[in-house]
Amino acid sequence: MDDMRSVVEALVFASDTPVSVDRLKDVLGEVDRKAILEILQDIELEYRQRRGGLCLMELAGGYQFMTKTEFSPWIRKLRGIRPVPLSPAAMETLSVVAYRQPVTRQEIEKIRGVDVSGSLKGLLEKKLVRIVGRKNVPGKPIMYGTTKRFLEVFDLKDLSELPTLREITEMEE
Amino acid sequence: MDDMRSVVEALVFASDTPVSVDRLKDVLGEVDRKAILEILQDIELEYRQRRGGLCLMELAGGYQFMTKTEFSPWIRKLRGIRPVPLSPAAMETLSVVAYRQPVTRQEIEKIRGVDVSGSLKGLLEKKLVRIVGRKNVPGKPIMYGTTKRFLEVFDLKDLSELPTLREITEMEE
Amino acid sequence: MSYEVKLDIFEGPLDLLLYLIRKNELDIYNIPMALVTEQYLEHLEMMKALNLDLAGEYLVLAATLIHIKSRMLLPVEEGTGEAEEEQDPRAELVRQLLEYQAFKEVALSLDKRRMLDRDVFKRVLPVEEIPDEPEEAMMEVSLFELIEAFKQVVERMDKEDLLEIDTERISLSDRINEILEDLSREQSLSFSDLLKASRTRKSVVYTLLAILELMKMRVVRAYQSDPFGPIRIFPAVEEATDG
Repeated sequence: MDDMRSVVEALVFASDTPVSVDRLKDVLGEVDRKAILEILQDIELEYRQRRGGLCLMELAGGYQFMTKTEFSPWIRKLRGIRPVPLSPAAMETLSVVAYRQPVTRQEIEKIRGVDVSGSLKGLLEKKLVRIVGRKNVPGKPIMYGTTKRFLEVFDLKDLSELPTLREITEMEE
Repeated sequence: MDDMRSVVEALVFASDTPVSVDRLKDVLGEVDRKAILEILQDIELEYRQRRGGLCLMELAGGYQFMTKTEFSPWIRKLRGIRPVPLSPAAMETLSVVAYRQPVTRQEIEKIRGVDVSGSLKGLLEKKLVRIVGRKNVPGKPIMYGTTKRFLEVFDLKDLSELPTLREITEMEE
Repeated sequence: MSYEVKLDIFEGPLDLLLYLIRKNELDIYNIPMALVTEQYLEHLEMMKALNLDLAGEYLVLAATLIHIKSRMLLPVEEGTGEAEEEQDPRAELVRQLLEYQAFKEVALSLDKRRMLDRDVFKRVLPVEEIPDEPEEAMMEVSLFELIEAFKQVVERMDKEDLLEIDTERISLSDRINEILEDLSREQSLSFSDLLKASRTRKSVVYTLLAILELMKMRVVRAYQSDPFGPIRIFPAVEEATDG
């Protein structure tokens, strides 16, 4: 069992995307899902308690080793990157896609009140947004949705973890 | 000091190449080389003693976390079922087939300006492209088109759902 | 006038309007149109004076504000029932503002989350660890990448080749495919509906060319019940007839 724990640790470490329990089961074979989940939780606890630079995080339907947030300034210095991955305009477009998906460009523009083609293209390039089909209305506009990478980047287990959108109360009330 | 150890661990983990002591000193600033070396040796010892899946290795003039060699068969198995992207060349050939089908190899080569027999063969093997007939011109060249698997991979109901070039160029404006 | 705010920080006309409402501590459900319209227009003037790129959407909202303001100045007609009182000319604008505001809040809260490559970092696979493509590998590709690849191919072609396979011809074959797709579902299509679905002049031309091309290829037939009646497009052959 101790050995299985090391194998799981090595497997999660060796992947550059979150590894799901199912995928680990495919690789490990005879071990059952519950045992794998216990191992993962055990590793998570160990890394949390030992106060090192790493932690095991659960996100986007899987597990992944990450650096702890408090060390981000150091790593940015090492990698030479600035902390602005997404502009406010891109964040707004991404939010509309996330909550209204599948959604067309025209629908996003109606909500944001501006042309969103630029920010939409940036999000497609960053693989945060993808084309999910066409809407069955005249002109058959393309519909967009979020990707698994979106979950990964924003530390979400799934879409249901998104913060709730404030209800719009009607004017008459 | 304990904190510095976590910073070093996070830095080594987040780097895609072995990190040298000098590089760490650049990032950390006031700490001296000897202290950094001690920290690295300390981390190395800890990972060796705890019998997990990882180890800190000294290689190519720097330090890097790696999975222990005895777990490599497992990792190869994980990688084998890992989704892989298509190469840019394959992607371009596939795009020409998708948008110009039915199309002959000669026509694809005229458009792409390079020999495409390699990428075409790869696409046939991956079952993204199939032979759809022969063109009624001298030499009767084989014509290629996309497959049902192509639709599945790109999550399309049918070919009419392919975005048009017009829709994509609109995004740039 | 003292403007301590930078003018290019607004994400659009709705954002500017929300800013004005907040700055004046106004009730979003009861916006004083005269005040807000005046300040909104002042901001536009400033933006113009500073030579900022003033997107057309700002002007559209300006026109909307002026329109709402003028409607509110109209005297309430005699005998208006309660049903009509509900028709506050501001209702649609308020709904739009609230919806936008909700998304703006959500965008801010997303931005506060622990973000990859900003707050946390994962390991970047060293080059030698990135595996070769195994034969039976699953594929992870997106439609966007496919079309970007095609765009690059087209962009690289010389002008001469472009004449042969140009973007227009691509649009034409797109339109042909769309019409065929619609026909297979609808049995027949009216000519005017087909044209109505085309929103730009260019796409009207493509639709016409596509229909002509399909008729030339004897794939579709056009029928007209009387000399000035609607024209309908039908598939030229029955689907079941084979060879």
